[in-house]
Amino acid sequence: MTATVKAPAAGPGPITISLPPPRSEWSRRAARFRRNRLAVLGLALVALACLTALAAPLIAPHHYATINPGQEFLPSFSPGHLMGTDLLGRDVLSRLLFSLRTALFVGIMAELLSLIIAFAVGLLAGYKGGKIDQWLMALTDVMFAFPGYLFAVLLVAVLGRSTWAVILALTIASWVGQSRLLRAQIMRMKTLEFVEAGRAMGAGPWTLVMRYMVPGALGPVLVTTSFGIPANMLAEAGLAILGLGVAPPTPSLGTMINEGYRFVQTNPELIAWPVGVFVLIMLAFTWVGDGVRDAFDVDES
Amino acid sequence: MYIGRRLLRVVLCLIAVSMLTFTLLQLAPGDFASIQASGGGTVGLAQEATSEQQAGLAARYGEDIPVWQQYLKFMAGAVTGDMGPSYKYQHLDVEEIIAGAFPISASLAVGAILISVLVAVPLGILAAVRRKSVWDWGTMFAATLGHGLPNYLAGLVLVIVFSGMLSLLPPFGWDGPANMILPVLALSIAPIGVLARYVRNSVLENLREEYVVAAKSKGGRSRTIMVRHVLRNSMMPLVTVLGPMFAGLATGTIFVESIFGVPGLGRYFTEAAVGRDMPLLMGTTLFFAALLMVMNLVVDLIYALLDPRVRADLGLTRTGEESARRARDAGSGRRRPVAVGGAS
Amino acid sequence: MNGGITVSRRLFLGGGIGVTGLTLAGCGFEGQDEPEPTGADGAEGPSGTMRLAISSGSIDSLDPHYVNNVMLVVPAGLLEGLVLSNDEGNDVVPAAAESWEVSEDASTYTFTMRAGATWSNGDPVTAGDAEWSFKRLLTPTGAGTNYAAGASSYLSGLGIKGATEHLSGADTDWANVGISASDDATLVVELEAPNSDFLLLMSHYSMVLLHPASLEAMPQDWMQPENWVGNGAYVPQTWSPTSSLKMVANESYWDFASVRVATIDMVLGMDATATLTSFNSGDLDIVSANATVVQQDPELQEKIVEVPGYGITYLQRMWGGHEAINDERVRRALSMAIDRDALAAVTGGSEGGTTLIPGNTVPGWDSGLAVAYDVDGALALLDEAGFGDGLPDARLQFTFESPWLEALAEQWHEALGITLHIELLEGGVHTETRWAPFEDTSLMSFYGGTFSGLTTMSNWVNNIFGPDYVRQFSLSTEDWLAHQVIQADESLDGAAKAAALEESLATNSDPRAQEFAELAVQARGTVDEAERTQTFLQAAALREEMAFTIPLMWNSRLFAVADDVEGFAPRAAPETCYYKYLSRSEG
Amino acid sequence: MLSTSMRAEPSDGPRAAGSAASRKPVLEVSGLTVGFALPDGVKTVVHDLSFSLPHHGSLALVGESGSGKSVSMRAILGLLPGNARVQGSAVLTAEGSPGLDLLTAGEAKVRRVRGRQVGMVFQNAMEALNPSIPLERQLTEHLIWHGLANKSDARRRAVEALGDVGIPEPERRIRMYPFQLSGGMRQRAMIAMATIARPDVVIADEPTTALDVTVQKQILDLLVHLRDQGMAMVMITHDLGVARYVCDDAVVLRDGDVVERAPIAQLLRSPKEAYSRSLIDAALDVGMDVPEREVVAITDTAGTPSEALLQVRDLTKVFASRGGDVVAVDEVSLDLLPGRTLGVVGESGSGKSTLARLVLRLIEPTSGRVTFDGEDLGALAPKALRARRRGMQMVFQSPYGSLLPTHTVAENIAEPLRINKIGTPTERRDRAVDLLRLVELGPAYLDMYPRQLSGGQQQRVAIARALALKPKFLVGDEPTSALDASVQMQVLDLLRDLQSRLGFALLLITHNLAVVERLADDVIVMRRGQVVERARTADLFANPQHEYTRALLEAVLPVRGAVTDPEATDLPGVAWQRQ
Repeated sequence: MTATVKAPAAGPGPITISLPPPRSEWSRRAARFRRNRLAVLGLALVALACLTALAAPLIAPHHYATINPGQEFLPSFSPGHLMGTDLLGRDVLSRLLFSLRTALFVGIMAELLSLIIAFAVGLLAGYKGGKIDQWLMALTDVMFAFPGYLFAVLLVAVLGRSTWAVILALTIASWVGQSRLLRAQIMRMKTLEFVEAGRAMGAGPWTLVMRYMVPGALGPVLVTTSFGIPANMLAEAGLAILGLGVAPPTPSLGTMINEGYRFVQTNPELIAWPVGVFVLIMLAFTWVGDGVRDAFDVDES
Repeated sequence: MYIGRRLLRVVLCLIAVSMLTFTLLQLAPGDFASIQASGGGTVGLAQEATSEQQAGLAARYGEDIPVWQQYLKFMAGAVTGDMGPSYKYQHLDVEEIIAGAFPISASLAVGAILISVLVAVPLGILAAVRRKSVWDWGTMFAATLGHGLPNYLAGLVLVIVFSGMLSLLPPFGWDGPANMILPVLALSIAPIGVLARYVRNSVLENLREEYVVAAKSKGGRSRTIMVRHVLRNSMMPLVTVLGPMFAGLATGTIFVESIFGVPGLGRYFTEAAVGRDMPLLMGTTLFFAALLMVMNLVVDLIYALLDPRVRADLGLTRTGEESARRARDAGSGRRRPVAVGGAS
Repeated sequence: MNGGITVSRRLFLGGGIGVTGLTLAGCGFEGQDEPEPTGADGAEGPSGTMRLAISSGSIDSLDPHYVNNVMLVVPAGLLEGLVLSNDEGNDVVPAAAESWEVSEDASTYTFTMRAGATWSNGDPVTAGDAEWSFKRLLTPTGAGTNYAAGASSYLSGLGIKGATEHLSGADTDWANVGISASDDATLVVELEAPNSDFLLLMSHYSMVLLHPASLEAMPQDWMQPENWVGNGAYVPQTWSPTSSLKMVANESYWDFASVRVATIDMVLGMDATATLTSFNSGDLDIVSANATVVQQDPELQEKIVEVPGYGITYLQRMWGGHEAINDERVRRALSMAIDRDALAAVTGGSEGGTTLIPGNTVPGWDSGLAVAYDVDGALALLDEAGFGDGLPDARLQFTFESPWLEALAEQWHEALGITLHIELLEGGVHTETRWAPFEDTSLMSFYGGTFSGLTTMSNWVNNIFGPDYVRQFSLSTEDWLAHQVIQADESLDGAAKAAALEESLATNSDPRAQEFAELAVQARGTVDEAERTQTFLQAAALREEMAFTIPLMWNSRLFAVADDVEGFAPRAAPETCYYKYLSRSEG
Repeated sequence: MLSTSMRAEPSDGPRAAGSAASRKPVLEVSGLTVGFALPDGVKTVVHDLSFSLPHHGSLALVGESGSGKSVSMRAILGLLPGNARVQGSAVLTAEGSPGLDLLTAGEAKVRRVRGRQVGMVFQNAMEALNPSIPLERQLTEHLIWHGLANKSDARRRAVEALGDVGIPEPERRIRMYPFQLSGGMRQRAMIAMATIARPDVVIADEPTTALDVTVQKQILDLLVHLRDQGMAMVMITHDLGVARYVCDDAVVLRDGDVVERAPIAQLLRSPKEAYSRSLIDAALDVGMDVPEREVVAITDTAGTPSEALLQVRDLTKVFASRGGDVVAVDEVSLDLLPGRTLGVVGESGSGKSTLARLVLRLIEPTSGRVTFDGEDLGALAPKALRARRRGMQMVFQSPYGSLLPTHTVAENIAEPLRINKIGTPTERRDRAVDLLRLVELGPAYLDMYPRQLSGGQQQRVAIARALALKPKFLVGDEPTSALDASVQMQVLDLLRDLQSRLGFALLLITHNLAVVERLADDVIVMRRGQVVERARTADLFANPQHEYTRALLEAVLPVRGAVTDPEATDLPGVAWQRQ
């Protein structure tokens, strides 16, 4: 874009300058993200995983719970069962697809919920400061020191084994860290000039926080989020082993890994597939996280 | 002064944790006596306990007094170091269980942390120095892999290789130092992944600092600068990760404990939660919380030892001169990166 | 600290403890100073170590009056009762009692204690010790008997005079209970009626003898290994409740001469896959094995020892829920629509359980009792009951994941078109909710359970799913709630309450349940074997007909046993085998 | 290759010592071209730079930010990151040794040069000193690396060096960490670090930019002293006054290209290039001709307090801090009449910025009262206060930092309207166009993002935003101090121009006396939270009363006018003799 503008009166008369096209912060960040090839690969994998999970009912060759008597423990690459069957003769591929659905749902929902809590607590503590901050931080201290496992046990005890119980348990375990991060970010943002400028213009607390601070605090939060989702998936697998995971017949990566673990010596592919998928997703999210870090990195050389 | 205030906070926090635990325990369905009467939840029984028997059970487990009295009774015991016998392990007092099992868990944790640090720090540095090379990519790939692999699976693979195939190490038990090796290895795999990433990012961050250029402008070799300047500053934040990581490892190693038959604290805690063993659950929860907070305190103090600025911040330096100056210069100092991400 | 968790304390200087600035209190390894018994030559005394991993849980206690994994180890070697069961589990051999006499009317047993038998501290084992132990078991309250609830429930099967009344608090005078030590060597037990199973039941794990002096002196610490006084073939050496119990041969044991293995190392709560791995590498000698895993491993199959008839998996109708479940035809139809063999196949180590008595092992069982797999018949029954258009959905609460749950859901879905909602509840929640009326009236609700016990008819009719159990579950929801009110009524004294409860059951339960109860008691008292069996079967048939409890599978236990292990003769009892018979073959 | 010549008549002292040797260049750079390999190709930032630095010479690299002056010097020492692409030659000739081309010599050889033959002083000592290592080690480690001293020797020299740069109690200070020193002390320590090995050349990269003027003067005097001791010096600066004060010769850079090379006196007197001239013309000096401002909306120039738009009475702010409370603003009172400008001058820590924020009630005062337009601001509820704020706006120091980076120029300018719910989006955009014209920017910038604008343009946008609500009162907190010198004056003149047209009153916070002189009607001088002097602007410059004011005035380094020769520095223990 080229435009002729009148230069400042004090300057040496009108000059023609060429302006670069407007480029928003977000497109700059996107460009920086794109520059990290692994991040792009990771994002593609995550997108693929999400699509696959969404389309699971359409693309799964069998129903995940269909039991095929007499077809138990078929090896991988058997006709009709690409990844073989499990101890009930259920199609491993179909179960894996639905597991992905569960895992992503649990991972993302738990992260979202903990983000919501973290935003409420972090913003309130960071913005208000003072007594409110002290109380909220004391609360996070207590929650931080409280064993998350106990919460999981008691929650599952009260709510029964269900996807939502798992999500809640994971949320409770992870909101503390996010809250502290957000609080720190908000405290940092509070001293920035454009936030002060906002106040000077007469912006109310809501505008200040949501319009001025949150976008700036987003970078580190997004990074932890992209690491938090696979961490939640990992935690779900851990809960599943303790018998606190998602309830059957809903398959989850955790239960599949668990079940496969029992047959690791005799039918290793039963565990190899879910672990493989799990690690791949973990890698993908990690790469995305790195890319987000790059995208928000102001110290770009 | 500072430490005193922190300790006070720890105590208040512990009280809150204990109240929270106790309340949750009261709210949760099932109580120890009825679970026990039903055969510990594992064996079904033909008959429900008679009311006399239940009364006996209740009296035995101190559940015949009002709830708040139960709480105060336990807390009074906790303060005096006598938390009474566990419901489940009636021959052991809670403090005995902790005193017996914690050193075992802690020794595993110390071993695992040592190994992870010894492996992860060089890996992370290598990845940072050779940024965007095969080294970097490979290390980070392996780190993520290690982090993502369930540690019980890793444990089993270790057993199969070192005990089954090579017959080098005992697969289970707790009879001697040889028993430590496999669990420690299994426990260190995930932390290696976490720490390697952390070290890498921290080193990269420090390499971008102006003081590195300044040191180079004085004629330092890259390695000298790395060792004398960068590493020191990059390793400081590591301490903040290691503290909670130690607390986590020293308390939550249930899978590894059950694969290697290690009598650590994790399984007691799990059994207490499942069996609603109030004293044991309260005791272990409080212990975990205290350990975590004390570790955090220790971390802060170590940090202060390492970082003179924090030392001044905490008011641990002798003169008021610097503090006053700091107050004036507030804002001119660089900001510390916030520790990102959870450990275990 | 004393005991179990750490025996020897050695300051373990793990590198880095200094580095991190942590001072650990010291980290104890167990059994470092374990004396390796001498006498490699087997003829000269016990030698070597045998490692067992047959418990997936912890051993919380060594008190035999405690129902838990304790029953895996205490009767197997640490404490001995008056009699032991034989290898087949169908008769008894003398143990703490040298001999016994049965009265003419078969209702009085006079045991003579083994002369010269001593506790591990040298005290003689007396009839008084036995009486003291049984009294502890039967006293409903008090610190010493706090675990009675579990263990003593098996006692009603013994039919000892006054025992049930004493246990329920209806009668508090111990003199009215038919157990008395007439002198140090003689214990007399009087029964209410003849009981063919009596001696076999006396081999039950809760009937072992305790050492009164040490229990009284150390109410909490008596079971610490260093305080232990026992009369079994082994005494505990180190005990870490969640991970291991090591036992060494007891030199004071009366039959020490036949004990071959010096140390029994019971590994606890170890991960199942890791257990098998260690077994394969030769580090464990006897381990429990998962049937499904065994099926996949031909090599392992050759080392498997199976104990059939170990127990039963069943569905229990819960109170409340959709009223359809109160229709007997519906319950029977549901039962008929189950392909039990298929369930057993996916679960492994089981066979289809067609009755509430594990017919594959209980002598006298009759296939006439069996429920047939008959989907058409089930549909016809439903039609008859007015549910031809379809049944409401069902719900099943259980405590852990098992393949049969989903298989059952599939079967019902296919046969009857209903969805079975599986709810896995945490143990404590399950305990609290399974006997409470289920509130959602749109679902028929069941809970799943397993029972195990001696393979006698009497046990499976009188004791497991016994008269009170069946009568209680035949109560309507309202009557059950009323029954519980009586149960919880603190104003009633023991005797009055017992009477009121009996009244409640006798009048409100299903008439056939009442009939079942009467037949069961009658059968136990019948001396003639054929007639007795017939009466038991008659009672059992009534129980099956009502179908409040639906049998699913008869379970077995599988053990993988190393090739050189001898004397492992597992029975359908928790303790499985007696350690005193274990040995290692030469070469 | 054109070589800059020495000053015609060398003065006395060591500098004159060996004039024969001194003609030989110690550092000769030719054809230096530096680029960075970026994903979308190599971006050249320095193009064909050549100069020659004689022994004992001093050269200023002058240019605005982004002109490549710092990059070029780092390139010579091989201090750039791995993606830098450097061409040309930079021959270093130490006395009595053959020349070494630093760009081709290889890392091992260049490393031996760094710190020993060439020392470098960085802009921000806080960043360039390792925060967690005591001064002693940082000062001496390269002596040991280069084998110039053993440990105890090094310690002695470190103490000496600290003394030499004028740090009192060097024995004690040497054990301190960088953060424990004041900014000026840190910069001195850094100079000591760069010169302890007695290098032939010192490269000083904006060594005083981050410092207060009085401290700047001291540091520059120290550098001059070093120069006089015979150290050749390359000084990177954007400030012609600084260059003039310290250096003999200058190279003017613009966007990586050399614009002009000349002895600095000559450059300032008669620049050959238009760009050089514009730089010189744009430089702010005390005592310049100030264009007349047409003062509107003031009827009574004498002004009585009762008519003041803004009344501040006994305003005090105490910050709690470990190690005691800090009184940032100490009972300050002032009056500002409508349409007038009050300058507040002070160095960092004087409390002037806190005062600005207190006046707008962005922070709560500890005590005291602010009355705006007859209303006590302290008594207002938050909502009412926000409404009041329409009439009072602020222009911040950092033009980029005060704009919303994620919003366009139009959105930023319309932000106050949006916040105060004035107008429809279209109306607001139209208003943004008007405002943009007002600050002499065209509508073409409307959809740009702040990052895409130059600093001057950003500040214009910030001013436009501040004017959006037609405030009666504007606070300018160092509104030009973050700008390149060339645009500083433009922005100031714009402000003055706008003030005469719109009639707002201006509270101008600045550390720069020239800025005050150009804009303010009245001035107050603040020091450590207190007002030490208040006067009509003209009076203050003509006849400063307070010694602090005088010190401030003396620290000014003019670009124009008579050359005040650097003071003969009188430092303790100075006994530097070239070996």
